[in-house]
Formats: sequence, structure tokens, C-alpha cells
Amino acid sequence: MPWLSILMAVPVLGAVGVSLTKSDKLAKQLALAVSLVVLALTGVMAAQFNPSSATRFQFAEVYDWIPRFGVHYGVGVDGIALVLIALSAVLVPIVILASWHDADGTGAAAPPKRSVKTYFALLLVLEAMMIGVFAATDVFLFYVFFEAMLIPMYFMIGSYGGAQRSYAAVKFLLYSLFGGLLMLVAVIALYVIADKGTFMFPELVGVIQDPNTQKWLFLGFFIAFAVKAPLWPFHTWLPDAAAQAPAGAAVLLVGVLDKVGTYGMLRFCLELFPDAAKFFTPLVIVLSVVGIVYGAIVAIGQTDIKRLIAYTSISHFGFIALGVFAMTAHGGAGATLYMVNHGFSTGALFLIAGFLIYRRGSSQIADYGGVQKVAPLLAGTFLIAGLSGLSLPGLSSFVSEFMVLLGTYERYAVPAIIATSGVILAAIYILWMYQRTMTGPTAESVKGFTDLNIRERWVVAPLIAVIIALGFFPKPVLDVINPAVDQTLSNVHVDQFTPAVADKKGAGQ
Amino acid sequence: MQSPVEIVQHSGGVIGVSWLMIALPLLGAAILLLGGRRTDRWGHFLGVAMSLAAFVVAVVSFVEILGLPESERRRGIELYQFIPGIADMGLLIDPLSISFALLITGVGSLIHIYSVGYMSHDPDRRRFFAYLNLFVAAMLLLVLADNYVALFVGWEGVGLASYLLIGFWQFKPTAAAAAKKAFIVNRVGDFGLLIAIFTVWTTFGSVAFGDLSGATVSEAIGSGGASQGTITAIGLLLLLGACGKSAQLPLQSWLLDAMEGPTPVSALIHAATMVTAGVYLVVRSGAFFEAAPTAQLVVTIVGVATLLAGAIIGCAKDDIKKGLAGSTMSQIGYMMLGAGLGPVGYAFAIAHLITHGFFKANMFLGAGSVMHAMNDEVDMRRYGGLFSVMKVTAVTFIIGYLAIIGFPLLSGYFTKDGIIETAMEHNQILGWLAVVGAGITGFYMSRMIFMTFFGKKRWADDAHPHESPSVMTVPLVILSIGSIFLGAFLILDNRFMKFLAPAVGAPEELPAFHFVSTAGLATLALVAVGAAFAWFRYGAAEVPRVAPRGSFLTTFARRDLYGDALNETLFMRPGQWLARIAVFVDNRGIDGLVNGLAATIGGTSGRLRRVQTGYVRSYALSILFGAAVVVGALLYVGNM
Amino acid sequence: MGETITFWVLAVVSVSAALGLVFSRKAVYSALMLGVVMLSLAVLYAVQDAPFLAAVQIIVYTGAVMMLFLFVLMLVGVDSADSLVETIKGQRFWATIAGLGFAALLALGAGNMVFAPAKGVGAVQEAGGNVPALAQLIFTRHVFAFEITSALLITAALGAMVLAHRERVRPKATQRDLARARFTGPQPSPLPGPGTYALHNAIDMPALLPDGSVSPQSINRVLARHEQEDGVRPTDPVKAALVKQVIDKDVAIEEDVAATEAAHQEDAK
Amino acid sequence: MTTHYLVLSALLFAIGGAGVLVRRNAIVVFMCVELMLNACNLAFVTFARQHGNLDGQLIAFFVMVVAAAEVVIGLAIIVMIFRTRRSASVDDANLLKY
Repeated sequence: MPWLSILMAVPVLGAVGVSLTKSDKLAKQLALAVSLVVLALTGVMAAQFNPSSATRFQFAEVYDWIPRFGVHYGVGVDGIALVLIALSAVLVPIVILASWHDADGTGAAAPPKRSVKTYFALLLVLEAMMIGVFAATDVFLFYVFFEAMLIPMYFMIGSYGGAQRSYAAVKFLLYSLFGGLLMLVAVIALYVIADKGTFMFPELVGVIQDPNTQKWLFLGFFIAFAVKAPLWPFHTWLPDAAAQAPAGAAVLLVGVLDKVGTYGMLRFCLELFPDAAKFFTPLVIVLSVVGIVYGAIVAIGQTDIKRLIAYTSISHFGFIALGVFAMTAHGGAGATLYMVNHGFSTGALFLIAGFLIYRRGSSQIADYGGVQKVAPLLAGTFLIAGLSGLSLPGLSSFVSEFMVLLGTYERYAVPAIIATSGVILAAIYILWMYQRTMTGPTAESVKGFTDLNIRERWVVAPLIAVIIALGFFPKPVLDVINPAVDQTLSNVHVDQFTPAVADKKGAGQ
Repeated sequence: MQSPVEIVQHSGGVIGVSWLMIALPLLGAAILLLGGRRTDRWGHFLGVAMSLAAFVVAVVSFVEILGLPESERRRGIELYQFIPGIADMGLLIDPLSISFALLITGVGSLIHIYSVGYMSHDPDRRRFFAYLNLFVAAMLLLVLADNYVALFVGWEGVGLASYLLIGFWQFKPTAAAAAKKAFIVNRVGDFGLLIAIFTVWTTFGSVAFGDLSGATVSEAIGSGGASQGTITAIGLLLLLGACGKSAQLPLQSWLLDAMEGPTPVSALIHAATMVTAGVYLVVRSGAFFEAAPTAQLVVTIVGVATLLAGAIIGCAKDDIKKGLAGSTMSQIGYMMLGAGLGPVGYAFAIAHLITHGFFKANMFLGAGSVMHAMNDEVDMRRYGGLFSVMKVTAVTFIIGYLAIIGFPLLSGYFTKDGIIETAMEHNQILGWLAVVGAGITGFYMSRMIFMTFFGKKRWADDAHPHESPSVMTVPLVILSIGSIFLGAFLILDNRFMKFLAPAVGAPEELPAFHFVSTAGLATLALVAVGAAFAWFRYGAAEVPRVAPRGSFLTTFARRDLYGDALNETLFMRPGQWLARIAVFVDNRGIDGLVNGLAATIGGTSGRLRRVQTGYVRSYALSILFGAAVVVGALLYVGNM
Repeated sequence: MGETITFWVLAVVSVSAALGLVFSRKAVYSALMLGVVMLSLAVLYAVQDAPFLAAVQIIVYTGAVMMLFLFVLMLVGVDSADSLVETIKGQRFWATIAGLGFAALLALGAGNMVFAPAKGVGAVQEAGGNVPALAQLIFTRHVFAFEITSALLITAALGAMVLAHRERVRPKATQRDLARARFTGPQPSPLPGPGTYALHNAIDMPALLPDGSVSPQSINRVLARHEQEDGVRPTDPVKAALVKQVIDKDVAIEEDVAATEAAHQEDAK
Repeated sequence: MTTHYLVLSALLFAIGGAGVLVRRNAIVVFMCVELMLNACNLAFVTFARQHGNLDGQLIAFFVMVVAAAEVVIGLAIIVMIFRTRRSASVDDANLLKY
């Protein structure tokens, strides 16, 4: 059964259906139904996935697309791609439910009413693109999805965003295009230099041997992914885009879209150009560590909730990149798990912040205070999401952050130590924000707040449940991720980590 | 020298289901938090029930442990794979952890019961009990975990519970700020703990306590797999973690602010249990500390410095809870000192920890009772003469007081003197400093007693003090009984040391307790001097209702030894500046660079745009030039 | 030899005519100069074994195209002369450079080529001469292109009609409308026809009003200006004054237009 | 002889080009364009003779046809512009800019 094609086709057809509906309400319900169908299908597919299988890419489908250039419609998933597809499939229905009124023109800020159908159709199209980009096993197809994803997101920011939406949307688009074009050059160069007559990823692994060529091609891919991820110092588009986008779109932007960057680093940068990756590792690690600390410090100084969350994400993306380039099994698995967990925890933060902003019409921290008193559930869930953001043990981010730091420490102790200081800074930015918005005497403008309604509870509950469940029992996900990461690292040819003591013993014998 | 015994995998019995100790309070917390207002009416009973149930499990487990031969008293329980390949979720039930479990569930249950009365007027009492249950669960996970990662989960869990409970009255900005401060300062400690865990992992390839025995560590040093420096680093980093949790110097500043929380919280978390987690960590990691004398020395120095600092702070506080908090700091300093002294010290430290859990909880709850009676007044200058109106509270409080100053034959006498004497054997300077600390303790605790229960009434006009309900006084009585007898029971005949030996090891020759010794006598003498001085200042003399300005030393102590000021000038202000600068750099620098580039391109094209004059003749001119170039190129190529 | 003489004569004529085309101020002169060039080229075609083209050149270009040009010139106003002031900065300078350079390049290119003696088209024409040979090519090998040109011409004709067509924006005036307009206007009576009381019926003679004076409305402005430029003045002082008045008014309007134009260009800069 | 014809053609073409650049009257500009076309035709005819086939003449013929069509449309456009703007200057039609 062509699972992946179905997963992409269903949301696209759904989007067509949504745009043809007569009433806005029907459009919303249909969009939600379609996304739930996709979720169910993903669940069935994931259940059939065999982590220990010898075939790396499962559910593979390959058809010729442009035979002249060896471009294929090639899809297939390994563990890494599977969990990210699952992440998208879980987040989209939640986002749809959360965005129920985003385009209605209701809300305290009294935004203008915009086309509801278009918004939900765009969401579904975006879902198809996100699944496609993670499923693509053809480098060219990956590139196509990589760029095509920008289009729905551009419209979601540019048409449905906040006051400065067009600035943010254009900035987002230009940044991404800049990276994307560099990648296009590298993709074409890869095809030409590999001289295999194909863009299929599995056939291109290990083909480029010349170190210099590797370096250039690596840079082409890496810059694109570094912009996408975003890594310091390519990050400034994210706070603008995330702050201006409607909360739902911000979730998908930060939660899934940006993961394509780190996913690409793990999948393409490392495997296609292992020597170059090792050569550039010091640079990337420095960028990541700077990003972790810098993102956190700038987050502390923010006065806008959404921008603050965006900067925390920059810090977190530093962790993910650090884990990827530590090139240890724990680092890689931790980074992959982090991609999933970050999607959920930042998603929850953005959505709950969105609910908050919907009530008050302002994203300025100073406009709030004492929300806990009037809306305890809102505050409580916000706190849990925030604690996950500061990777409190027992919540999902901890496991991944711990694994990333541990994996990094195995090979690069000093950067790991500096990165660990991020946990202190994370506590400061999250708790200070919580203190300023939720505690203290109830602000006058906050007095009329209502607590989360039924719909909002349905949005928050699954996220919190996943965060806590993965926090205590990450094994199911890690079991899927680990073999895939091991496979990746074996293509990179790095030494396995051995503890110092065992190392000595081995040497002694 | 007797080493800790090997861990035996356990199944069956109550120990086999000892995870219920953690699960039950956790379940309680979950029900109370998810149930919402529906559970308001019976929520507190559920909380108490869950805590008591955990206590029962702990007691039965304890009995089962006692029934086992000494060499099999460390029982490991596999629960499930937590992070595959790194750490499993497993429990370690051994004399050390079960002692803690008893303390936590026992004192915890008493405080739960007390809180039913204390919080009866609070509309959010259910939430309070949910948090208390959450705390108990996390604290038990902390002490029962069989590896550092699971311990860290509990470690942060208690941090969270502490955060939630300090900030329980969130509408008070001071409470919210104190909660945040506690969490962040703790995080600094966690930073150390995390890196310690990383180093342990990269050095030994395991984080389970069972794989990290003293033998393993010395073998690693011997084979060169781990350098002495690495072990010392592990020790110091663990100590940093312990300092954060146990409010030791230099991470002590949060504890005094933490008194913003409801009083039962101060009693349970910030006196009896959570703040002692650092001591537990040091004792549990004995394998590393024993292999790293430098680290051990630092532990003792930190302990002594903190015990003095806490005592000095305690002398100047007029807020009864803050006075007690300073005393807590100081007592944990004693424990830390003991924990840095090897197996003998461990036993005294843990014993002191347990007795301290009793008498300090007793005094905190007593203080809560006083506040309850005095309309939540905390200033001791507004108390005075309360003995006559609340006798039960006063008597139990005085028992706690006598225990803490080391009145002969009460709990504190045995455990504190044990630590002081062991320290004296190790290092005279540390020992004498500890004696001085005991003297100061005698002063400030007596001051508290005199100002609160004796002397003239300095009450506010609308104060009508009365004895608290029995739901609050019964726990006080039980705790005060513990404060009287527990010390003697644990220390005499080295009962506790023998019990702990399978877990932490013991010296070949067990020390005998000397009722008469130089250190003991000196301590008693100094305590007496301190108490007399306090009587002279606060018992016999009039206590002014407004604090006098005081000497430099008083101000120094009142300002918490300028710890907050130091933090503020060294970290907070520069940190805020750094954040502001970073934001500026981000907006103007990095983003400015990008936007500047965009503006340059925009400006250039804006100027280039002017070439499009709209005059067709200009265009024709450029076309002609182009044609000329093409022709020229063709000619050139043709001629080549 | 005959060809050489013809070439040189016609070369000189056509180049001077082309220069005249570019440099003469009046468009009509330019048009005439273009005609000269075309005719010269027609002869050169004939000399170069292309009689058919020569004929077509004369018929189509000199006959039809030049007529069109003149026709449009008349339509647009033959009396306006180009202003000689260049308004685009540097245009003239760069145009000269580019023109000269381009000419030099092409001429150099052509001059440097070494040609074998021309083959002449005689061989391919065989019997029947130039026209049948061309016809054969057109209707065999190039028939498709030829048909396309026919379509092009039709399209062009249609296009010209569409472009030149003026949409009626208000209903056609009925007789009633005209009558009303006339009686509500300033002059209900018909305008004086030229020469009503005149001694001449020539167009340059203004009409006289019943009182014997000249009607200013009947003065032909174009002729009046030509006469003035040629220095011819009406002898009658009254008539001269009137003519001057009309011309002045015209000039004033022209200057006004020129000024606005200049102002516009100034703005544009 | 061929060279002479070609040089003449080049000169006429350049003069026509310069005329397009310096004259502002649209009709005159048009005439200059015609001059350039004619110069090309001359070159075509010359090359036809040089190479001894009729293709050059043929293309000249087609050029004439196309030129005729172009003149028709071009002049129609000029007339239309003149009607609305009362001007035949190419510089006046400069709204499509920046």
C-alpha cells in the first residue's frame, strides 16, 4: 500500500474540498476531519514500521519523474523521518483546532476578518508538504518540497499575521529562498559531480570522495539548513516571522518547518559529505553553542511573549544542531528526539500564548499580570509547557536535552559544559516570563479573562499528555530513532563512544 | 574499613512494590490537579491518605529490610527502561534510602495532617495538597532512585514542587519572585550536577549507583581510566549540585526568601526534607568523595562556612520564619560537614538530618501555629508572652529548641555532638568553628524563644491569640516526642551506624559516644553562654517593637551577609545589562546587518531604476550600444 | 563601368538624402528625402540583378508607404517644426558617438572582408528571368512564410482600423440638437463663407462682413503664417492688423504649449 | 563592388540609427527606421548577387512586406496618440518609467 503517497494525497484533496465548501464552519470541520484522517493513517503506518528491519527506507515508492535527469518521485521513511512525520500529523489537527478563530476576525485585538477557507486549505497543503519533505528519498524531490513549503507558510504569515505581517513574511521568504538557492546549486552540483545519473539519496551516499568538493557541497546544503533551522547568526527572521504569524502557523513554522533544517543536517550534510562534516564540526559546534547561550540571553531581554518563545527556540535549535554534529549515537538520537519534543513543547507554548493573546489582544508581557488568579488552567498549562521548554525532568524535552548534552560531552566536553549553562538561562527566561504574566496582583485588563474553554482544553490536553508521557517513557520513540541514527553514523564512519574506563581496559588487554 | 555491600536484585514482598511509595502520592497529585473544583471537598483527605499509604509502604519495606541479612540489605528493583542505553528507571531500597523514605513519608504525613487545619481557610487548599503530594512523590523518587539520572528526575521534581509551593500565594509578588529565585539558584546547582553526571558517564560508562562502588572508582584510578583530577572534579560538581539544593554557600540566598511559602511548606520542604537532599547526594556519592580528599575537604569547608553564616543570619532576623530558615541553613551546614568526613561522618550526618527533620519541622509548625494565632504576623517583636495563651505550642516548641541547641540527652545533643567530635578528630580548626557555631545557635534560638513566648506582650491591637485546633497540635506533639528520644535511640550503641553500614560503609572500629568530652563540654559551655546572653538581651530587657538600627554586624546579618547584594551586583545587574545589550545587538547588529544589506540593495536598485527614464530614445541608445558591442564582439571573434 | 558610375552617383545622393532626412527640421522635407533614398535604392536594386525588387521598392515603398507617411504628416500637422533643443542630457553626444562608432564598425567589418567576384544571380534564374525565379521560390519553398505574411498584412489592416477608429462617446447629434446648439450659441446666423463679399474667391482672401470690414473668423491661419514668413503683408492696414492679431494669438498659444511642455520636462528631470 | 554596396548599406543604417536617436517627431523617427530597413535590404540584395542565389532578394521582399505592415500599424498608433495628446513627440510618451 503506498502509504506515504496516500498521506500526502489526503490533505491535498482535503484542501481542495475545504476551499470548495460553502460555509466557514463546514470548512473548519472538514479540515479537522481530514487532518484526523491523516493522523489515523499515520498511526496505522507507524504501527507497521519495523525499526529493526534491514531495509533502511520502508514504505518506499520510486517512480520516474523526469527520467532525462534521473529525478524520481522517491519516498520512503526510516526511523528519523517517521517520527518527524508523526510529529507533523499530530500537530496539524491540534493546530487546526487551536486556529478555529484565527481568521474569523474575532479576538481582543479585533483583527480584520479574512478568508477562513483559504487559511484551513493552506494548513492542509502545508501538512502535505511537510510529510513530503520528510518522506522524500530523492534529493531533488526533497528540494522541491523544501521550497514549496514556503508558499503556504508565506501566505499564512503574510495574510493572517499581526501588524507587521508583510515585513515578516517577506523576510521569512527571502531568507529561506537565499538558503534554498544555495542548496539548489549544491543539489545540481552533487548530481553532476556524482555522475550517477540519479538524484536518489541512497545511491548518492558515499559517492563524493574528493574532500574539497565535499566541503563546497556541504556548505551549500549546510547554509540552507542553517537558515532554515535557524542557527545563529542566520536566525533573525524567526522572531519576526513567529511573532507576526498567527499562533497556529507559528507552531507549524517553529515546530515542524524549522526541523527540516536540522533534519537535513542529519540526513544530508552528514551522510553525503562525511569528511566535510567532520572538517566543519568545530565551526558548527561553535555556532550551536553561541546560539544556545545567545538565544537564551536575548530571550531573557524580550518584552514580547511570542518573540521570547521564538528566541527560546533559537536556543533549542542550537542544542539540536549540537547533538547532530556531536556525531555520537546519543547525540544524534537525542537531537532527533529533541526535534520531536521541541515540536510539542514549543507548540504548546505558542498555542497557549496564542490563547492568552486572543483574550487580551496584546503580546506585550507588560500588559499581563496575575492571570493565574482568573484563569488557573490557562496559567497551569502554560507553566507545564514552559517547564518543558526549560527541560524539566519528567517532561519530554529533558530526555532529549540530556541525551544531546551527554552525547556531546562524550566527544566535546567544553562545548557541552557551556551549552549546559543553557539550563540556567532557560529557567530564567521561562520563569521570569511566567512571573510577569501569570503571577502577582491581577492586572486590570486581565480581570475579565475566562479560563480555557472546551475547545482549547482539547487543544492543550493531548500536547500536555504527550509531553508528560514522553518525559517518563521515551523508549517507544527512541527505539524507532536509534537504529536509524546508528545507520546514519555508520555512513559517516565515526568511532563509537567508549567510556574512559572501558577504553583503558581494552587497551590493557 | 567496611565497604558497602553489593546490590541484590529484588522481587516479591512489599519491597517489590515499593514503587507504590512514589506512585500513590503521584496519583493523588494527578487526581487533585486534574479533578479540579470537583475534588475541593475531599481533596485534602485524599492527599493525607496517599501520604499515609506511602508511609505504610515505607514502614513495611523497612521491616522487610531489617529482616534480611546485612549483606543483602541493598535491594534493587527494575521498573522499566527510561533512556535506553543510558539509564533505567529503577529503585534502590537500602538502609540509607529507606531511612530517608521513612523521614519523608513520616514527617510528611504529619505535616499533611497539620496542613488540613492550617490551610482550612484557603480557597485553594486542594491545590496545596496536590503540590504536597507531588513533592512527596518527587522526593521519594530522589532518594529511592538507583541511578543518577532517575535521581536527577526526582531532584528537579522536588525543585518544581518547591517552586510551586513557595509561590503558592502567587498573587503576592514577593512570593512569585521568591519561587523563581529558588528555582533559578537551584538550577545553578543542577548545572553542576548535570555535568557531574556527564563526567561519570563518560568515565565509567554507567550512571547506576550499583556500578559505581568505591572499588570501581579506585580501580579506575589505578588503571588510569580516570585521573584523580577527574574524580575530584566529579566530587566538586556534585557538591555544587548539593549546595544548590541544600542552600549551602555560595548558593544559600534562596532559602530565606523561600519562607514566603505557607508554613507547612517551610517545615516539610525547606527544613525537614528537600534541603537535606544535598547531604543525601554527597553521602550517596561517597565512593567519589572518599577517593577525592580534596573534594571532601571542600565539602567540610562549605559545611562549616554555611553553619556559621546561617547562625549569624539567624541572630539578626526578627521574622520568626527567617530566623528558623537561617538555623536550617546552619544545621544543614553541620550535616554537610559530617558528610565530608567519611563513613563515621555519614552516619552522624544522616542521623542529625533525621533528628533535625523532627525538631525543625516541629519548630516550623510551632511557628505556623503562632502565626495562625497572631493573624499571620511573623515579626517576633510583635509577639511576647505567648506561653500562657498557647501552652501546647509553646511546650513543643521549647522541646524543639532544647533539641536544637543540644540540651543534654535530647536528640540534637547526640547527633550534633557526634558531628562535632568527628570533625574535631579530623581537623581541629573545623571542629572548633563548629563548636562556635553551636554557641551562636544557643544564642539565636534562645532569643527566638524569649521574644516569642516570654517577656511582655507586644501584640498588635487586633491580635487575639488562641491555641490551635488539635489537628495542628497533635502533629506537634508527635514531632516533639521524636525530638526528645530519636537522637539517643539512633546514636547510642551506634545503632544507626550499623544499620547504615551496608549502604555507605563503616569504619572497622565503631566510635563510642562520650558523654563527657572536651568538645562536648566546650559546646555546652558556649551554648550556655549564648543562651544567657540572649536572656540578658531579650528575656530580661525590654524588646523594642521597632528594630533598632544595630551595629555593623547586625546589619550584616540582617542583610543575609550581603549575599543578595552580592548576587545582584555580580550576576543579576550584569546579566540584565547583558540581556539588554544582546537584544540591542540582535536588533541593530545582526538584524541591522541583514536589513542594512537589504536596504543597500534596495537603494541601489532604486537608483538604478532611474535609468528607466521612460524616454524611448534613451532605450534606443542603449540598444544601439548593445548592438555595437555585439558587432564588435563578432568581428573580434571572427578575426581570431 | 556603368554600374560603378551609377553606384557612386547614387551612393552620394542617397547618403546626402539620408543625412537630410535626419537633419531637416521639417518633417515634410524629411519625407521627401526618404523618398529620394528609396528611389536611389530602387535603382541600385535594379543594377544588382533585382528588377522585381526595384519595382516593388518603387511601388510599395515610394508609392504606398511614402504616401502613408505624407498622409499622416498632413493629418498630424504639417506646420509644426521640430524643436531643436535636445531635452535628454547627453543624448545627442552619445547618439553621435554610437552612430559613428557603429558605422565605423560595420564599415570596417565590411571593408575588411575579401570577396570573390560576385557570382551573380543569372545562373539560378535560368530561363524566364528574375520574376518567375522568385515566384517559384516564394510559392514552393517559402510558401508557408508567404502565407504567414498575408495573414500579417490582414492583421495589420485590421489593427490599423481598430487603432484609428474613434469610438462615439455621445449619440450622434440630430438635426434638432444642431439647431438648438446653433440658437443657444453666440452666432445663430451661418458663418460668412469665404468670398461672400470678396473680390476674389481664393482661399487666402478673407471674407468681408456686410459693412465691408474683414471677418477675423475667415482668415486662414496657415496661409497667413506662410505669407508672413515669406514677408508678404496685406496692403489693407485694417486687414493687416487683423491678420497680425490672429497670428499673435496663435503664437501665444504655441508658446504657451511649449512652456508647459518645457515645464513638464523639467519636472520629469 | 560588393564591399562598396555593403559600406553604403552600413552608412545608411548608421545614419538611420542616429536619426532614431536624435529626432523627436515620431513620424521622422519612423522614417529613420524605414531607412534602416532599406539599408538592410540593400545588403541582402548585395549578398544575393554575391552568393549567386535568390534567397537574399526573397528575404528583402519579405522585409518590405513586414515593413509595410509595420508602417500601417505604427502610423495608426501615432495618429491615435496624437489625437489624445495633441503631440507627435516621442518624448511626450514617457509615462512608462521607473
